[in-house]
Amino acid sequence: MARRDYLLGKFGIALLTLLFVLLLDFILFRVLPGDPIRAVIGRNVRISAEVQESLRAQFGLDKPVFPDQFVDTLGQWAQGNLGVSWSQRKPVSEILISKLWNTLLLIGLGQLLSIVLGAILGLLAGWKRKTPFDVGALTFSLIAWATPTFWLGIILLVAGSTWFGLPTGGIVSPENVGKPLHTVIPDVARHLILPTLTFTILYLGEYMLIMRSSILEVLSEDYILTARAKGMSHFQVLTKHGLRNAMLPMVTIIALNLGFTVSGAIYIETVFSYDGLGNLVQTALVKQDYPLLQGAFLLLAVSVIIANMLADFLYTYLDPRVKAN
Amino acid sequence: MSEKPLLSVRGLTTEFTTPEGKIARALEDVSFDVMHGQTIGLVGESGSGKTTTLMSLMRLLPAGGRITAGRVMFNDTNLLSLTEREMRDYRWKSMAIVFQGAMNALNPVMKVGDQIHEAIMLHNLMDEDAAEKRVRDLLEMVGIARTRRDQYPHQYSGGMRQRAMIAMALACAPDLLFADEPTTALDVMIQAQVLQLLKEIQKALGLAIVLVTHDLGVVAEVCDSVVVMYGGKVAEYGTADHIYNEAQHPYTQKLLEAFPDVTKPGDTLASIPGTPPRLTNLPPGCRFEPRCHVKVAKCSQVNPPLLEVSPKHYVSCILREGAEADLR
Amino acid sequence: MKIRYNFLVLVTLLALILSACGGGAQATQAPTDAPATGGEPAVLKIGWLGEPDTLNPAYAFLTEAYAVFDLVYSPLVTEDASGNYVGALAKEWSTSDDGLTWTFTLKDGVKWHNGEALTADQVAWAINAIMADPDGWAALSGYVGGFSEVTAPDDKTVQIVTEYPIANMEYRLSFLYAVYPPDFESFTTPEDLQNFTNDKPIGTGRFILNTFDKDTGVILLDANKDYVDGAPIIDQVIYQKFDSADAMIQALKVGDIDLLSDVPASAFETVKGFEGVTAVAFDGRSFDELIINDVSEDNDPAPTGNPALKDPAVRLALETAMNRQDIIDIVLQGQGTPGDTIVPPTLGGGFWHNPNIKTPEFSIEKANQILEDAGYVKGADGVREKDGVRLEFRLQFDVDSSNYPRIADLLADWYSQIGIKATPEGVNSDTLIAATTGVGDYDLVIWGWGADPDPDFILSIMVTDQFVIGGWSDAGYHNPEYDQLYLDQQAAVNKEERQEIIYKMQDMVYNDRPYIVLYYSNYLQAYRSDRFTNFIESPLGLDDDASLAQAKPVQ
Amino acid sequence: MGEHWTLFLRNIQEFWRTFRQNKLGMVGGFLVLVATLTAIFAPALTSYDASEIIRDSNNRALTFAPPSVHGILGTDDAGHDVWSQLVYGARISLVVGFMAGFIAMFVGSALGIVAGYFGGKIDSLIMRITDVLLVIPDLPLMLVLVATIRQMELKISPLVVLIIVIGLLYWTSTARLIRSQVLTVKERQFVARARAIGAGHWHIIRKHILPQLMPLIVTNTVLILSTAILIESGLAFLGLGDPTRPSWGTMLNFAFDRSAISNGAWWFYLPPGIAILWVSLGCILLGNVLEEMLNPRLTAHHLEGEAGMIAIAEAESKG
Amino acid sequence: MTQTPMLEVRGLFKYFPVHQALLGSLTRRAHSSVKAVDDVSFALGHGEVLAVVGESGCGKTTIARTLIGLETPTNGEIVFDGKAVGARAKQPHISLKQLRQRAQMIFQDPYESLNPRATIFEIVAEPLVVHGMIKDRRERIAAVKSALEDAGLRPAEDYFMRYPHELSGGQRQRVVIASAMVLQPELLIADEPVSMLDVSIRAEILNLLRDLRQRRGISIVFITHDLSTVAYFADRIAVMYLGRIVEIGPAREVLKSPQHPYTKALISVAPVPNPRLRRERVILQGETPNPINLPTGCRFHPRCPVAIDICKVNDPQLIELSAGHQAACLLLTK
Repeated sequence: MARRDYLLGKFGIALLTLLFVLLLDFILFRVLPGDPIRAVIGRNVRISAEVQESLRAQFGLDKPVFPDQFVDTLGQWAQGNLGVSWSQRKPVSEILISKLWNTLLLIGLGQLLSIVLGAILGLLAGWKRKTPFDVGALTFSLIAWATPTFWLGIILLVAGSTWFGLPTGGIVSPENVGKPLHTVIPDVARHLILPTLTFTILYLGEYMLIMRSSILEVLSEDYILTARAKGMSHFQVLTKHGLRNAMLPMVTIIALNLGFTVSGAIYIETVFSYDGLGNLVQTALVKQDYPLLQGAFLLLAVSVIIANMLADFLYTYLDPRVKAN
Repeated sequence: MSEKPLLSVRGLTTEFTTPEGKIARALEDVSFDVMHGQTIGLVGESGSGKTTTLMSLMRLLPAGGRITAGRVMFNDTNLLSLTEREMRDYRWKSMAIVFQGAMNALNPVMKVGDQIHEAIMLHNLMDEDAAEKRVRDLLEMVGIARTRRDQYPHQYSGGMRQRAMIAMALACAPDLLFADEPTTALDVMIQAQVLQLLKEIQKALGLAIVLVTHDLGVVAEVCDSVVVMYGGKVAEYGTADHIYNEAQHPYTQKLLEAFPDVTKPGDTLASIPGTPPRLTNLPPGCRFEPRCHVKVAKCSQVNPPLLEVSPKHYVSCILREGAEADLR
Repeated sequence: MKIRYNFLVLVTLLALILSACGGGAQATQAPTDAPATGGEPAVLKIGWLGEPDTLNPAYAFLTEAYAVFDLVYSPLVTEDASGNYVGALAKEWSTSDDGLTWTFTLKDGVKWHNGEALTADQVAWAINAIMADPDGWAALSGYVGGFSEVTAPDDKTVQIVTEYPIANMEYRLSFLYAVYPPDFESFTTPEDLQNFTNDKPIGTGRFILNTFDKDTGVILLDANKDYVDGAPIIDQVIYQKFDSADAMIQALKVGDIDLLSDVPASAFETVKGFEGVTAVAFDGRSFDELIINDVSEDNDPAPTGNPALKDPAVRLALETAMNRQDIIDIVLQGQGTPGDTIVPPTLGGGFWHNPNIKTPEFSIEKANQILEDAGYVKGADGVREKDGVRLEFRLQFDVDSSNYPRIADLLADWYSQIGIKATPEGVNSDTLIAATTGVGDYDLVIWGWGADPDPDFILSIMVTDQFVIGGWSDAGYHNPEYDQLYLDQQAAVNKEERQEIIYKMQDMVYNDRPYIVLYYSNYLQAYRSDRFTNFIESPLGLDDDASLAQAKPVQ
Repeated sequence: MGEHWTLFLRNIQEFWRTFRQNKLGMVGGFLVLVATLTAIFAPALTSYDASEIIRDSNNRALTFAPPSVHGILGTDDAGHDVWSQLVYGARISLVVGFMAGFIAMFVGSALGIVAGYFGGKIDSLIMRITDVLLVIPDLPLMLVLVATIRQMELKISPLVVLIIVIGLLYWTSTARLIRSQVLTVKERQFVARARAIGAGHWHIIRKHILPQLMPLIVTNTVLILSTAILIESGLAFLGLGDPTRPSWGTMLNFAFDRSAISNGAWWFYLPPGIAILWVSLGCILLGNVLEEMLNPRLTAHHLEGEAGMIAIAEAESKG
Repeated sequence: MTQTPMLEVRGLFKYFPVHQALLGSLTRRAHSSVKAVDDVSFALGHGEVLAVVGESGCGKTTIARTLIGLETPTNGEIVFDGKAVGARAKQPHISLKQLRQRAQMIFQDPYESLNPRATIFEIVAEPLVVHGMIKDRRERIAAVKSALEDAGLRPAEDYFMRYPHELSGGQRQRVVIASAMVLQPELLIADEPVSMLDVSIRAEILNLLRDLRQRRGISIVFITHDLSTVAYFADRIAVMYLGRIVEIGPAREVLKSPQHPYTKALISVAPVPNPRLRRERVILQGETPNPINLPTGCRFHPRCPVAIDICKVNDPQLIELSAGHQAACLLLTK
């Protein structure tokens, strides 16, 4: 009952956010000066008036802005029609889908590594507070937190390619395109090392900090004392009582962090020419390809909204208190 | 002392290093005995060292705290000479503890039954199924329906949590139960229920209880003997009757006078002016000297030992000098 | 392709997580690229920063597409390394005395990639198709202007009849690829034709397109073993798209890539220093310019350019206050020549470039003096003004180039010293096109051109008629005399006569300054000389068809 | 009131005494101070203008010159003195970062206080907005916003656009934090007491709520500053800075776009990153230390404090 | 009663709506509510101390907060010195602001009820500032000084520039009292003023309050859960259970001969500091029910040791047993 209410509430927020994103995306697209059709017509293209008209109709530009254009646009978006990229002259959705998986791979891998490592190291640092290990972990976290993502990427790119001969960009070597999987996987893995490392270092620090302060908070709770009084060893206390309670803020932060993760992907993919959504966003930005940029924004925002919902759902399983209110 | 005590505390001294690096002497020369099946009350105002005493006995002092002297004999073992690993065996199996705020003393994300179950399994006392049965038995014993085993702490009311805590404390059938302000946050009626439960359990299981409280009324209600603490020291130690009716220490006397009695409406209440000493800056003489209404000049110089003024009645006051040798 | 790739990603993820690489469990169909010769196939990997917009020659505009067309398709004639035209499909050709009829004899034994033999009919069809549907064949229709009829009198002969003599016929023909008619016959509307992606083009060229993977920007080309002039020595060519020049250069350094088709000037010196790498610089055919809004007030819509830009003194000051050598040193790291006219000195081996044009010496003082003399007075904020018109210009540039922001910075800085406020602003090329061609909604624009081997095209960008939407002219230059000279040079079959006309045209454009040509940039390439050798070093590039034909791996 | 002045001095002194003991805090303060002073005294620290082209003996622009050839940090791709760029860049980076940070702090605090104190519908409204903004991925949103605003030809300096967009997007966490703190403070008895005395809303907010929030606001501002500087550098790196007034992020943008890495021009791409790291680390250290000073609650936890016990055990077993 | 009472409460109700989730509030479905105070009436004479006693959740703190206007009553009337409180009351009335000049409240937690960032002077002077009284600086200092000294903090000047955290618990509660007394109020509402204090300090504060009442003749509503304190301090006692007064009467009489079974039980479990006086205790089983869903009939019946069938049906009203002693129990009517 209460859990349902909680989830419904979260769902409401998600819907609200979605609506906001859609409206924002729509407004931003219309707010641009000039006739978007003009810009679609390339330098060397001699397009007939009829074709221009049909394009105009497709973009809904022959109707009043609100509500017709908005409704039309929403309808188009719902069908996956996000317009046509100016720079690539291809449907935006087609471009986005082709890059989505690469980005998911990078983010997924980076998040997984940083969460697992961050949780473990943060747990240890909090447990062994004020020891050299803790001080080291703390220093690392703070520096990682303060380092600009893209710059760390550049440094790792230079170091990785100079000293370890790692590939500097892309996701797969050209000669391997279209090759069987068993040849491609090690190659893709090699290409993933540097971007994933950058990702991991950056978020590892943050998760470590959160886990550390979270576990510190938990360890000062009375039930930890109870557990110790029961005769549990430190390690048992830490794993049986500390970890789960400390994971709760972690889940919240991870969910909230999803948006920032996307930011990380934009920087890292840009630096490593990694063929994903982030790089696409950057390219679209440089080329001032607004349909592509806004489509990418829409996709990213919707993904994060959905992921957030999932995190909330997960949270209700982790924390029994939510179930009751 | 004819009978051999279950727990014998002698000269227990505990110090803390504050974050600023100062040394605070939280306990000094604390001595008392806990007899089998007896309830002993540790009373005192906040900061008098009651809880520190319990934590020292369990060896669960927080960071910066350490026991610098003393002996804690549990049956024939000095708990202070055990390694941490050995000490773990004593915790809960021999001596369990009920904390003050049961809301916080129970893990919020673990089912209550599981937390009790965990305590049993931790000490390998029985197999899973037997433990499971015991969990439900224990819950029933403290007046909680067996069906509520799978609920979480937040689904319990305050009184129920305290009961569950007691059930958990009994899980390994300890010989000694520490109860740290078990009724403080509770309403009078629930307080009475919990005290009654403790009494019943003691009667049924014959365990010894160390009850820590600031409430003289609660102590009078359930305790056989009482340790009055002030400023980290034992001010007076004796049977409940001694303490309440023949109090020797000026502090104890004043404390009793300050306690309002529902049966005597309209009485004037005594108060003790001043504030308890800071543990980082203790007076050289008697701890109570600055607030004492009967002090003499010597009180500010001599730190009085704990002296036996009559059989099983010990007082740490210079004015009672001439009595027998101190408790050692 | 796409589905398989996504699956690959998932599998990779799993494999990495479990750190257990099964491999080959899902063996997908590998492309057939069995080496013709024994041992390791010789694969040449070329890195570039772009990719073809499409493989459909009807509607391809990017140079990357033409690089691929040159390898896959063959025109009748093609340009060689020294700038002369040689036969590709044609064995020999001749012109009638009136210059209106061109007759080409095809080589024997030319085969399509699917094994069919090429016929003259098919070649004629391909050219006729462009003439019949100029809207559809938007990219190539400019090259058939003035053609009246293309026929195939017999199996080996193609005949082209024109309305007027065409001086640069060979040059034009070099873009008219023989496409495989069955691929292109079925389209009924220009849009259908333009939407055709032509992912598996069948041509007669030296290389056969194996794969164009749009997700990764990788193009695989296999050697055509049956090529009429003999198979190339290497077995495969791979084009790999890079998003960052640094990554590409690094790839060359570590040997992931064998050849860079376009080395950024800023990295050329570095690349030169790489071990096992040879970096080559050729005089290029491209230049970058500062466009000054020259659009007539009568234009519809009216131009928005600052009226002061019409003043020749202002234009002269703009040129005098720019240090071309600085721009070359900073932006091109020295890899370029100061620019003057719109005809680069490389065309026709220097034959068409007017050497008599002299640019003014860089001098801030002189520029200031010019403006002072012309009556522009500095205001309180240091910006000059005359008759209420402030010398305050938008300075737009194409964001696609990483050179332009720097040029814009430099220009803005110099101009600020002569009381001109130029505000740099990066704009995407599409918007820039929309703002320039036919409209004139700009003040100053930094942009560039790549010239064709023949000066005709580059001269056409100043013709009044071209200032329409979709036309070539962006400066809005309008000079009837120039327009007439343009027509004259087209018909001037005599080379010297044509040269004279073209010199005159260059003089006009230079002195009127619709463009201030900044520099002619060098064409910079590099390759792993420890792996491959025997390229032809020419302005056509190391990766030109003929060069790749003779390139061979180092043993 | 003289007493108030002495009281103030006493508070400052007390603060300084506590603060001084914290080494990390001192380091943070030092980092921020140095950067700020550098920005303020930029002309005094440089011998070149940021846009000046350095030339060799042949009067040719000296590009990508290593420090051994020119100056402390060599030249960049355009022959500018990197050190001068760095020092003048501090002005841009810090001004943008600080302005944006302060806007975020101000908006966040005001909304947080209003939401927390007044509650009800206005609270719901503000909190829904923060919920929405918190979920939307920040960088893509900013990119879209900045790019669109710029395209609108509003004649606003790109730096102002950056300041406004960062400032107006980063108040949400502050608002949430402040609101939750207000909710706590509001429930405290001294607020109830003030109401019982008859104090009005403004009096309560000013005299009772704000003073409790100040430490949090200060801490949060310092941390927000670090975020704002990082964001600014990121946006500038992606090409959204003002190329004519280069910040550290813009420098890195040029370095990355103009092959500084291939050229091995470490003197071009390392210093701006270190500078960003410098300031943002300074802010973070400062912020964390302030937080620690204000919230000294976690001085120890239940898994600490074993050493003393073992010492005694050993002593006992020996004796 | 010949005199107008200092304070009169007539039929006071205070219900709190139960917080609903976002969607719940959107659908506007019927709210359930916590019935914190449910039809309470009493009067307080000049110079009288009325103790309101009950367990947590019985509504005693809500009454205190409602009296001073921190909560708006759902229904009912509060009459102060013959005038109804609040602008919407009928004539004659006094505003909340006027009431707060003449009535002051003391809170439970002396650690919490002082703004940690304000000096003692600021805290004590705050009521003067808020009500714009005594603008002259010197006079204001004098007023604060005398209030502090009346509260037993001497010399007062030593405390002016100190912060609450520099004071002990007893001193803080004295500051609270000083601040409450600076306006020379006629009514003091004390919400558990000593429950957070150590026993040794408790007496000082109670003595101080008693002293103030004797010297100034102010009336006090004394909210507490502790019967022992009441025994010492109050003239009259009102015992509350689940939002209702179940028994009210002179302190000695209520304590000596309680009439309501709940009062009896409460008195029996009050700890007595002497093991020789251990008594038979009436320990009620279970816990106080949730004030959202009240039991039918007598709200005490589910826990009442002497309940009979009719208790489940009939809701008893207060009946006068002797002069000023009333109790609400069906068994008493028989």
